[in-house]
Amino acid sequence: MSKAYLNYAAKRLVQAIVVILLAYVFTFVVVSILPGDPITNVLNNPQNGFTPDEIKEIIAAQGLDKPIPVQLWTSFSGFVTGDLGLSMRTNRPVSTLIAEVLPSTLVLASAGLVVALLLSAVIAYGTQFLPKRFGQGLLRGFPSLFLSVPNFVIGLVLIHLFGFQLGVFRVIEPDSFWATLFAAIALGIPISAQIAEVLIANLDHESGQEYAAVARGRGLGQMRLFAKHLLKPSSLPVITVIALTIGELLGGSLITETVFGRTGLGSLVQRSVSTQDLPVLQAVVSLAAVVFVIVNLIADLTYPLLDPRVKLLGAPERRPTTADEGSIGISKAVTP
Amino acid sequence: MTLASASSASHVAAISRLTALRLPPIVALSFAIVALAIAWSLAPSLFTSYDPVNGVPAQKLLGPSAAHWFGTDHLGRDLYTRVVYGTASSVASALIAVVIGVVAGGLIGLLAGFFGGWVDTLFARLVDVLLAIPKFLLAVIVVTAIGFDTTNAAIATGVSAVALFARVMRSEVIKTRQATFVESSFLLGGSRWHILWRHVLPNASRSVLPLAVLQFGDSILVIASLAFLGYGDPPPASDWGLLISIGKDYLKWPWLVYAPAFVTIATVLSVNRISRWLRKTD
Amino acid sequence: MASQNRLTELFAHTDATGLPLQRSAPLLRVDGLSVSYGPHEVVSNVGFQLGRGKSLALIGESGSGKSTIARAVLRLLPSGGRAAGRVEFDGHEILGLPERRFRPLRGRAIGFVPQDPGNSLNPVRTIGAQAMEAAALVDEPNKAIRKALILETFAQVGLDNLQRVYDSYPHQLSGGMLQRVLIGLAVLPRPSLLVADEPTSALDVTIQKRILDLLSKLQHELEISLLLITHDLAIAAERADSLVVLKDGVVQEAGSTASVFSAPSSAYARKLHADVPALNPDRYRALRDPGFRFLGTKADKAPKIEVSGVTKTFTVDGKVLTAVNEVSFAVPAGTTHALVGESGSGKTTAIRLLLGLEQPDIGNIAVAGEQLAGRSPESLRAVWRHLQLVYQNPFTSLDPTWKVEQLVREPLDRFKIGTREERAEQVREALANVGLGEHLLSRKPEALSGGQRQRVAIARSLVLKPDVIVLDEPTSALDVSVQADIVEVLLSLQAKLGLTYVFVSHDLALVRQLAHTVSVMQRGRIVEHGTVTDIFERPREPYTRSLLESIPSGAAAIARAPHPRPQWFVNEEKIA
Amino acid sequence: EFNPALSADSPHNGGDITFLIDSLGDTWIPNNSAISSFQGHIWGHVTDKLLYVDADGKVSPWIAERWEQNDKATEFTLHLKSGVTFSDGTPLDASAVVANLDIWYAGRKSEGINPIGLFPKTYDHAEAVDAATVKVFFKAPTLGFIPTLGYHGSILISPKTLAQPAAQQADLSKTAGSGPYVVDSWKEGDFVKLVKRKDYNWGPAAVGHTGPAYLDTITYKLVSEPSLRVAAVQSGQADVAYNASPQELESLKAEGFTTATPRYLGFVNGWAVNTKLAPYDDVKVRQALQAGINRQEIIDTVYTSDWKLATSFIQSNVPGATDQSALLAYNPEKAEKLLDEAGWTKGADGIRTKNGQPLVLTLHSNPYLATSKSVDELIAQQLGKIGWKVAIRSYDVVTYGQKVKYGSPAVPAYEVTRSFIDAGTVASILTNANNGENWFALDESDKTLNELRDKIASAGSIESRKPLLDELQKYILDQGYFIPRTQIVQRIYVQSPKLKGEVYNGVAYASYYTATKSE
Ligand SMILES: Nc1ncnc2c1ncn2[C@@H]1O[C@H](COP(=O)(O)OP(=O)(O)OP(=O)(O)O)[C@@H](O)[C@H]1O
Ligand SMILES: Nc1ncnc2c1ncn2[C@@H]1O[C@H](COP(=O)(O)OP(=O)(O)OP(=O)(O)O)[C@@H](O)[C@H]1O
Ligand SMILES: [Mg+2]
Ligand SMILES: [Mg+2]
Repeated sequence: MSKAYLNYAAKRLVQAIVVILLAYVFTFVVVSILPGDPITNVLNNPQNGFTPDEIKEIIAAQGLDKPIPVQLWTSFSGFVTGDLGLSMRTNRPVSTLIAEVLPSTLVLASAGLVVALLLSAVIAYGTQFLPKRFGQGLLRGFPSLFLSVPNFVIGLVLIHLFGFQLGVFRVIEPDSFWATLFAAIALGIPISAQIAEVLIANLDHESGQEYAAVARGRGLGQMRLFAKHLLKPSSLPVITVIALTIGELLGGSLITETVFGRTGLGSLVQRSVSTQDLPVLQAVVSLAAVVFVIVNLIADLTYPLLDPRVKLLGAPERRPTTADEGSIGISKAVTP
Repeated sequence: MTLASASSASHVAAISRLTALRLPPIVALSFAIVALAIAWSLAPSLFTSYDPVNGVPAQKLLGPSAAHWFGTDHLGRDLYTRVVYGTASSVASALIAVVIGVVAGGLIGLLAGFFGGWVDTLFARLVDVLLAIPKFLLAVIVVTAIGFDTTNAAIATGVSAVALFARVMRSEVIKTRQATFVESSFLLGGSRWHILWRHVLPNASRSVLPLAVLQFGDSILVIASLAFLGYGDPPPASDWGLLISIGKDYLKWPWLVYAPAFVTIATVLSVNRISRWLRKTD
Repeated sequence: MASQNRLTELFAHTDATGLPLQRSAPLLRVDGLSVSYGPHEVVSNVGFQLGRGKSLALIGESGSGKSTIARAVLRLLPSGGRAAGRVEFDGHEILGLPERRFRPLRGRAIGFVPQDPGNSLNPVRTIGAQAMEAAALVDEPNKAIRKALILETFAQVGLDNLQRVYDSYPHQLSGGMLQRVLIGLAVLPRPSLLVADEPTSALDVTIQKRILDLLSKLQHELEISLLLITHDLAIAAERADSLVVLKDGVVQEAGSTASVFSAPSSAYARKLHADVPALNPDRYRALRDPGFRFLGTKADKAPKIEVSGVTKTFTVDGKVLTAVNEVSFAVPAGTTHALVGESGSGKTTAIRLLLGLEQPDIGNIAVAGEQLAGRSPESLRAVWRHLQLVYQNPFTSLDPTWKVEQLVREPLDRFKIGTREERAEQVREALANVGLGEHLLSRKPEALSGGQRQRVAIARSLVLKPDVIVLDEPTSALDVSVQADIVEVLLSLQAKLGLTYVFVSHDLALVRQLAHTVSVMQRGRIVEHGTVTDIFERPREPYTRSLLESIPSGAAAIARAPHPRPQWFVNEEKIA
Repeated sequence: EFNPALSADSPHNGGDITFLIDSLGDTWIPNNSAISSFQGHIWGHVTDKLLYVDADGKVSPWIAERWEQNDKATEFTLHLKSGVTFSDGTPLDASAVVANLDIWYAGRKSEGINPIGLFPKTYDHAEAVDAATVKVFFKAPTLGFIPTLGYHGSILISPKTLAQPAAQQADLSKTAGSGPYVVDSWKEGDFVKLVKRKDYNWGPAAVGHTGPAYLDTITYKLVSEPSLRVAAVQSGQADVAYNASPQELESLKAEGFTTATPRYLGFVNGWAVNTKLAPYDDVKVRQALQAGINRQEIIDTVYTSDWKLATSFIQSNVPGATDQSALLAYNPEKAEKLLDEAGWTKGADGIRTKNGQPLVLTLHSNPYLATSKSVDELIAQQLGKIGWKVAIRSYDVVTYGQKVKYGSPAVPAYEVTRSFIDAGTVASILTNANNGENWFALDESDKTLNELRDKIASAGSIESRKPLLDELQKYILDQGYFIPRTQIVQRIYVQSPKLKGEVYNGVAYASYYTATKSE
């Protein structure tokens, strides 16, 4: 590994840590804008019959009457030392709550990613082999269709069709294999659309490149051309896209888990949002940011190793001369 | 005679203009659907004679028919009417989201890309933070912080799109800033601001337009998802996402879900098509 | 004839009917070929023949359909392209052949050398992996032997360091090396026909000559027929036995190189001939020569531009690179000074220093007596009023969102010159000066041709009425005929307005046509300078000499002048 | 060997049921969660109470076999059943009861353990006289103490559990009660699985069974979509769906499923009107509101025939409730007339105005009642016809808690859903005297109401209190202080026909202690 690469890696690592810490502060500030918290709320409900003095006393005991910066500091220093605090809503350690639900979300998210990858591969590579007129056009239409269907609608349809009509899975056992599979399909479909779109664009781009024609001029058939020449360069940029969709997987699980009745990070967020359980929200958002940042860090660090063309970020800009013109810059269609 | 020929001439001109645009039939259909959605939101009363809020309780939960295209809901209201009247808020909120995303994100990207240095570093970290938080989670948190209603959901959706636009704008600006024509304008006496507003902004914005259109479709979905989770306006508002969300409680009467879902899908699909077409023709 | 035997084999197992060999027939025979992309026919009824072991050049301006014909012959037309007519290869019609039966011919019988080496190899695979594909076309089961064959071929095309090349990725090699690799891959399976589509237009002059020499050598050694595509008449004349001149997809003239070259019969071919600078060194003599009188007056007047001892270094990846090294030159008012040199020799950097776009590490630059070093951007603006730049690439130097009128008026607006009406008047005048009509005022650059764009760019610099215009390869992105127009405009403006030019180019033939004085640059240094006559007629440095020798002159064609009747077939009736 | 449990006519033993519920609430700290309408289901099976209150409000012995009080109602003596143990083995004796009473009253606020808000604030202390006798002392007369012991907040928890810090108490599996079931496993936001306690032998006599429960396990599983809960029961994947949508009940019944719509003891669903806020300071406007609502249409449209028309502002099953239907009849003509008299004239757009101000009613849908929004929408239509402009706001639980309060200037009508045990406590809530909640923002201004309140408080017996209560109900409804909508069914159960024998208590919770499931 070159020194330039290590330099680059170190720089990216520092950046990643800064982003995670900032994300923590950002969430705190956003969530603290609203005056209110689960404890005060319960107390204020007249049905519970607390007197104003009692309410004040309880709130003070929780440290909720302290100024926001003080609360932020307490919470932030906890976070840095790995202490996520107690959930205001359930009074249990946030780390326990997250540990309880994380496996389920991880299973769902990874299954969703697998579904998305399979689906996008089938669609994108199908566009290269199906007959021009009919099948291709249809396949090419899939990504935009997938992107246009609200993902809760997909979920509702799947549950009704496969859960109730066909009885493939039991709705009240959302963690069973089949239920997880269908949830993963609901989660994966919109994501597959994004990946497939990039993949198709890349395949089109690459097969239109001069080198593809030259390789065919060397006597390569369609299949070999695809397998040997087009597959790798068109799939490599997808790594970046996949890394970016990690966030979507986590965000999408919010809805998918609600629709499928799964208990996971998403439903934890839902419950915490509706009660403004600040410590839990903080932890989940920070966790999401950590995951996102790490995955993207890995993608950024491996990409230069896989793709020989990439120039490392942060290398000084050089003005190209005519000798460079037509040389290979990486200008891939990485649509957001 | 002359009149007829004049009008047919203009007709021919119109057609030739259309063919000059080379509008594929799918795109034309998409424009038609979007136009219909806009018409629904501007003048809903032209498209239906029913009342969106007051129904006939005795006629609740009727299936689709000639009288009620999309059937009726649990309070005996015509669902088609509710969809039509819900368009304005669905479309307007998506628009708010896009405007927030484009203006805030665009400005951040423009300044970061153009000035570079610490301005860039500062904005880049902010954008990184926004990017690192899953978009939908961010929208949920923001809407929690500012309160649950459709406008706030739109604002939250916009905020969650800021990073995207900032990033695209920044990279476009950097690309444009290094373009030869920018240096050329500099040599011809252009000041920094002149170059920023007259050269960099218009050029960098070109790729932002199709993205904004795409984001419009996406915002409809995100806002619908927020409404679905109950973070939007309450009934009797009839935002599309809300309608689907209410409909899911009455799954015995599936049109309550499928009709608004269909309208949402058709609109978003059309918007996506248009964006794709814009990208291609650019 | 080894390659002939292989051809027979190829057809034997692709063509079940086993047609008898037509030894007498030409190797390639194109007849009535038309190609259209969608509704647009871009090649119409083209015909020509290429004999075994012979070479034929297709020439014509950009967009005339040369590549399209090559692609049609290789059956590699991009999607949407349809070909009609007959293409016979070795006596067999190949246009209508099913892809399955045609494919074995590609590479094995017909090799292809593309135009742009940078984009013609898969960037994410090593050269070796891609070479193996070509080697697979040779009937050789042993992988080690196949690799040896590859390395041998690499040596044959003049590459060094064979194993390194084999293991490299394309971006790790220079354009010239890549083009050698591509030629090697094309000849490795010993095809009987090589189609080379502008194999050198992306390369430096010096490398261009080496590549063309290599092609000629291989053609003779391996008895390959060569279909060479080029827009440069001089190259065609030097390298091909016969020529086909195309314009807008239609054959204008065809015949043996010598006859077409020395006595072009069609107007278009004549213009093509006239526009090649190398063939017409004195074309603009009348416009240029008056400028020489300023050279003598050096003693009385300070030069308009004076660059003395300027050095500029860049630090890239920790390495210090001296782009410009102790460069000095002076340009008297009203004359043209040319900076020539191979790519990367520091020409562009030198003029950026001159314009104040970069600051020199050491040295002084004076324009009209004013020092540039250490000036603020504000005071540089004042200098720029009198000192303007025309860029190499008119496709990137004009803002695509602006209209011509705005583009040309921009400098007036910026420097706040004149009233609205005056500005409009000056815009029209500037456009008229470069020979553009007012109907273009409301167009955007994308609606203009390359030549028109470059004229707009020149008008833009002219509108401020500067004394000095710096031109960085202003025509290298353009066709020869368009180049000739632009050069004419520049020279007549100089004659009319007494402008001073600093002209950067790597095309020495062009420099010879228009410059008064020349500096030859190599690796950041000026190795030789003098008047244009001195440099071109009495070069002192070997480097200058090698540059001069690289200029294609069509000399070979002239040598072959009394040529027997063309033995190839032309659609005579199509040549109006 | 003869086993009575296997004999033909004894109830079927064994079986597992799954109960689908829309939420499992927040914290499980017993004190903080005891009155949550979701967690109440679990506490009802895991814990016992000192007294039992049935669906008709009748109080009967449970862990306390007998009780006495002094004349001033400041000292109470409870006599406990013996042999009762918590599931951690600790005996449920007098000291355990004292520990519970103490923590109900005071909580441990600094640790985040709240007091039970509704426990009498007059509590002084309690003493264990002996293992089976507890004496409770109050600083002032506290008539409500005994009914409070049957209230769903007053669950008995092992003193060992109570001694634990809050974070431990929040882990449900670490909590020990004395109920017929114990927690087998649970996951936050997902499920709670209960298994029966084989040695349980102290059920309330009022339910007709005191031994161990019949069903082996009960699993409370969170499924947040109502339609999914019902569909799961329909397809046999679960046994009980909680809070189904009323629309579906008819067809479910037709399909043979058991539906239950028990009513709790408490106020009906309706509005407490803010009389400080114009125009609701005008009795005529309030009366118009009372007459302008078509309550039958609400039941026909939003609900089913299982819902009952409101006959007063308290549910008709509460002892002491009287029938005031005449005051609640739908009479739009009367309403229009009243509004005309009050100076509200109808404009061209059908909306009434006075001095240029439109007649506006802003409703805040109650987030705890799923059907509340639909009822609001329907009422908006009804009132719209007589010239009211009705705006509907709906907030999530959190925002609702912050923004919507009795007497707040933005809230002309506060939607009540509220249970109580004894009608005698009602009157004191209504005004602001003695820590009252001042529902109608009247303060002390309504002499009639104050007089009735005081008389009810000082009434010596149920009999003498009855006519006073009747008068109170008539007065409040006639004044339009309270606008009833329907009798409230806050808990709707859809149940597989195989499951039988469940019992609903005074707060409408289903107890499966007595239930059996056939194969
Ligand atoms: N894929 C395509 N689709 C449509 N039109 C095309 C396509 N490729 C080329 N053309 C058009 O066909 C004509 C001939 O193009 P071609 O590339 O053969 O010209 P050329 O002589 O090789 O030019 P150059 O010297 O610039 O390479 C041009 O007008 C070009 O615009
Ligand atoms: N801004 C820069 N940073 C680093 N290196 C540079 C920079 N500008 C030029 N160089 C390097 O300086 C050298 C001279 O470049 P320059 O562009 O002046 O050459 P040129 O003679 O104009 O070549 P061409 O004919 O290809 O345009 C090259 O090696 C180039 O890579
Ligand atoms: Mg070409
Ligand atoms: Mg240069």
